Amino acid sequence: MKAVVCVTLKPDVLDPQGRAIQRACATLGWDGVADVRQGKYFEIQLQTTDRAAAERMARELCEKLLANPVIEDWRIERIEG
Amino acid sequence: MKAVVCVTLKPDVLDPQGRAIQRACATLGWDGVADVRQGKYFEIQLQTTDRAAAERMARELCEKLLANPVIEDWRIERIEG
Amino acid sequence: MFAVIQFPGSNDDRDMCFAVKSALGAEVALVWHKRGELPPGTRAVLLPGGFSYGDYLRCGAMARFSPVMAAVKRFADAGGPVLGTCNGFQVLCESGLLPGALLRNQALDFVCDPEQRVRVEQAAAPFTSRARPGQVLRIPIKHGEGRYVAEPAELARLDAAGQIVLRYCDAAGETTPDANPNGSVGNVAGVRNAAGNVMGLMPHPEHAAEEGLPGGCDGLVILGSLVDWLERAR
Amino acid sequence: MTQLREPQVDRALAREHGLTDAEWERILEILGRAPTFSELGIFSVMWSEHCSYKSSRVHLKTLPTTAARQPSEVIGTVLVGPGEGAGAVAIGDGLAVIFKIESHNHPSFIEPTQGAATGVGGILRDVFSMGARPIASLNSLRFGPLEDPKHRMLLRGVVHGIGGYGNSVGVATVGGETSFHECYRGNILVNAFNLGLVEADKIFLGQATGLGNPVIYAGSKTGRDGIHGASLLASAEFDDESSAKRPTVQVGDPFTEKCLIEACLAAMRTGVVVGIQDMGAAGLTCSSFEMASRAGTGIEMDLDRVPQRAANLSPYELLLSESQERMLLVTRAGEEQRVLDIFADWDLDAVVVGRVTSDGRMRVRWHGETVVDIPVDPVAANAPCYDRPRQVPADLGERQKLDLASLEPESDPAGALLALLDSPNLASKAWIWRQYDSFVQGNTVIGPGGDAALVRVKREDGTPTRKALALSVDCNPRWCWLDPHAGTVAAVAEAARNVACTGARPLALTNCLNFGNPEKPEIMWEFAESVRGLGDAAAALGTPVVSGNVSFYNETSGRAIFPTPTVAMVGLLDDFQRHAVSHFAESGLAVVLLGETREELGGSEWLALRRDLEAGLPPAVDLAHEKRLHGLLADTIAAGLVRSAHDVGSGGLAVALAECGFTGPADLRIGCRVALADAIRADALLFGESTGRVVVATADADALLARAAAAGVPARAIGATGGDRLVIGPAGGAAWIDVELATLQATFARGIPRRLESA
Ligand SMILES: Nc1ncnc2c1ncn2[C@@H]1O[C@H](COP(=O)(O)OP(=O)(O)O)[C@@H](O)[C@H]1O
Ligand SMILES: [Mg+2]
Repeated sequence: MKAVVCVTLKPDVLDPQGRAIQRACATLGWDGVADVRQGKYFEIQLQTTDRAAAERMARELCEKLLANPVIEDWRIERIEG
Repeated sequence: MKAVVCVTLKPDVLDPQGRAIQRACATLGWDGVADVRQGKYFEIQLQTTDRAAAERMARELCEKLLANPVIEDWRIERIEG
Repeated sequence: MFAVIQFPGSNDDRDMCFAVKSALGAEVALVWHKRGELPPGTRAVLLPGGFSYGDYLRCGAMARFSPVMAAVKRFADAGGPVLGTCNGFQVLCESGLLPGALLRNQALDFVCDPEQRVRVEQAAAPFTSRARPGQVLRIPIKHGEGRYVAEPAELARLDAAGQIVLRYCDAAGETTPDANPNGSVGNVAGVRNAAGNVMGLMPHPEHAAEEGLPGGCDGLVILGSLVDWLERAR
Repeated sequence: MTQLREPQVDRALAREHGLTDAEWERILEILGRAPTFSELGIFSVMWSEHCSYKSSRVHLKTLPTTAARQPSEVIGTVLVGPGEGAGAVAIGDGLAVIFKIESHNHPSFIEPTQGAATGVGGILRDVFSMGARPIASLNSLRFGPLEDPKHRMLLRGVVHGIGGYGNSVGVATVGGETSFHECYRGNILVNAFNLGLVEADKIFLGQATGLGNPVIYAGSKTGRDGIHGASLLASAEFDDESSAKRPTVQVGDPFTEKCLIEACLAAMRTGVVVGIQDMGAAGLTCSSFEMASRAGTGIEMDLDRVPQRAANLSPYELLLSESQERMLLVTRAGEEQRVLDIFADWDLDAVVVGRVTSDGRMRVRWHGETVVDIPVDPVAANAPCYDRPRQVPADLGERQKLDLASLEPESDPAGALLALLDSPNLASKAWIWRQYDSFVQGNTVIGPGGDAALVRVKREDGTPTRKALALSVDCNPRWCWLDPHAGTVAAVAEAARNVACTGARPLALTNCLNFGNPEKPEIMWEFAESVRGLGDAAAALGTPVVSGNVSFYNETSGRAIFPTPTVAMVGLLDDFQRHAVSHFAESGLAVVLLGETREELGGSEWLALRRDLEAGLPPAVDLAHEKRLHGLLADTIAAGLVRSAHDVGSGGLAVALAECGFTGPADLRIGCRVALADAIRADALLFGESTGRVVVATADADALLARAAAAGVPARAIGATGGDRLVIGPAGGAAWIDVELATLQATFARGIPRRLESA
């Protein structure tokens, strides 16, 4: 199965990358871009055919490895496969 | 409206970050992780209430700024608002 | 006169000016990225190293939209010599002035090595006329995203057309995997465009331009070639 | 208008803010009323240990902070001492250096990459806010054992943070130190040093002078990050709940910092800036109070003008946020537009948020309401000051006990040498410093890998000079634990000796005192002893203490770190081309040992590694000898008599000789053959860590020995450079150690990467 996971900075944490992109948009004349937040995106191939097991593994991965809970939130976007 | 966009490396471009995560999983004892690919994730706040307009803007952003077509693919994950 | 473009986040801009001026005696001006035109009298453009716009998003991705880049593009299209080092190389690739792209180093870590060697594959004006073909130069590197990639077909084409100018090598000139600091395909360290007037390289010739410092003086082979070319074209 | 809804302010809330009952009474007395919520927040951060130095001030006052030399154009004169952002010392030619070291320990333990990154950002701002261009950084790092996966992760994260930030802002990281010990398992140390260069008569101070002058906020917008971050985090012990009540950790933005450096330096060149300070710990509050206090003025501020990143920030949050990359400037009235335009050109926010007043009060408005109205001085300059009780640790005698006679002699010297070179504390730190840009700005003569870094002085306009600055950061925490006074003296001596090994003369120092909980008398004793040692050594070597930082509460679950007074020394070399390197540069030179080897194994790496013992007294330091030694090195290196000089440090003479052989350029490897004649046990000769020793290589041993004799420095020719082996033995006997350099080098090089690669 494949787990798709997103890790983003917590809302109150400064996101210099997102801010820089938003500013670049403004100077490029795309005024309609009010805000950009950048995060990380992971596609994880899991050796299991059990959806629940896959979800459990993905969750553990997020908690222990992919995100630092001090500054980041994570979300399992979907499990497919 | 908010556009959610994912940018990933093209399949044949080496992704050492994904590989490092996969290896870390193995050494941590999570043997079931067969492969990891890492990409970028963007949440973009757009000053429009028109879904089609938002989609158009997001597409243009991806083509011109958020992804480098030499090495990356992009996908508009969803438009919400 | 050399124009050294200063983006917000450029770091080696002043060092580049220093090298060009004090080691080669050439005239040089820093040009702020918000200018729409190159200063009158500009005969060569240098895009320096650093972290333009923080290198957020992708290295060089935002600098290419700076107002001055339109002028640099016109200058290059008219045949003017443009040299990008490190971040400057990344900006040139992102701008489409050079083929390929630069990605995060394969080992994922930033790598600083004052002793990196590169082999000159093409000894030709305007950037490498002072070198012998096959000459090994010692030019420092320092970058986190210097892994050059291009599709295999594209790479073969570049090779055939003599557009690959420098490759990472060991002290003996061998382009071994161990001598490759970042995982670049084919050990590519520097490329030029089809017309030959735009070149990018990850090493820093401006940091190998002063006697008595550990970087040595091999960088002057490249910067000096450009000076020679301008003299001759005068 | 938003209604201000804030908690009831009382004694209980004050306690929650870390204020004692006595401090609460004092606040009531100062104000003549109960504070507002914002005011309570201000008192709590300003009187926190981190900002007020309330437990350390009585001791720090004793340090020598000015050079004996005068007047102000003379090299070595302290132009700005402790108290400002950083210290400033004249280096001649109308130039001065500005430098400081600071801790970012707790944030780095919670989020290693961002914690370390923001540590670098903060120290840079301390330096460039005084008008100096930052030219060189160092870092001092302490982790728990690398066998612990958490500490491998912390090491990786911290190094990525330091590199990620330092490399992006274009300041060379030219050296540092890294060590590992069990005592840091619950509390790592990340100390960041920066040095900048400025014209001696263009130093800016953090002062809000000039009635009616505008106060300008510049840089990043204020967010909700780090409220009570650095200040409170650094003013309380760690425990298992720290994670729950964690404040938001700040994320560094090196791009904004780089733009700030350039914009601030440009703004200062206009001549209209009268005062400038960065917003560090306690943010807007600390910077405005300190600026007003130094100038004897007041400030009136309107928080609604502060650039804000998050919606609905309360005045409390606006005042206490520790968002990074922000500066506070005061300019001459009517001329602020010139400064605002410069920031605009760099796409940075810059706004006039207030004015300088004459009544010595801080008045802050928010939504038309006065939320703060307090006198400046009682909060800033007259913060509480405690002389806390001290007590000799009960186990000190136990720590210091070591009976050499009953210590089994080393039976396998070659094996011991390999084991030492492989140990993380002594192994190559190249894995770390290869990730740092060590030569941007084009001045690095000696980068990481030698005894001290050497950085050529180039003026801001690009004109190079012949001068160079030597930099080294040192501390042996085990020695400081065994004897905090002697250990700290040794740290100063080692830092100065490392600097002297390049040929430079030690000029002045900065320090970062990392200790446990000062409320514990045994910790306070360690601290006081250490400060006493710092003062004694600084005075004896003529290197004043020009800046520094105290980091207390480095404890987890009641276990304190070893006392770790990190010392960073700055030296000056007249001609950068006439320097010595630390590796052998040529074959066929005589190897001379300066200084004396005594039978000292207490606190040594050998004892810890081979006998699993951390005990004894640290080796003695003879400061008068040190001073003579430094002078001899400077003279003989300038005369071209000495080509290479390497300090004998951890691991002793055997390790030092091995390092001389292979720490130069990648393809340079030069062995040596050495005979040692001293009548002391062989393991002490090989691995003892007697201080005041330097291995030098010279083409003219007789001339060098004569100079040494004249200078009163013990010196002895012990061998010659050449070959591809390290051979050390007794005079006339079979060698104790005879190993190929390549083997030693491989062991040294792989020590750290090998452990990082393990699972
Ligand atoms: N964290 C670090 N950052 C940069 N350089 C470092 C770091 N740690 C160690 N180094 C470098 O590695 C070399 C060896 O360090 P160290 O073992 O402390 O030397 P010494 O014992 O001579 O003081 C020095 O040149 C030092 O600058
Ligand atoms: Mg040291």
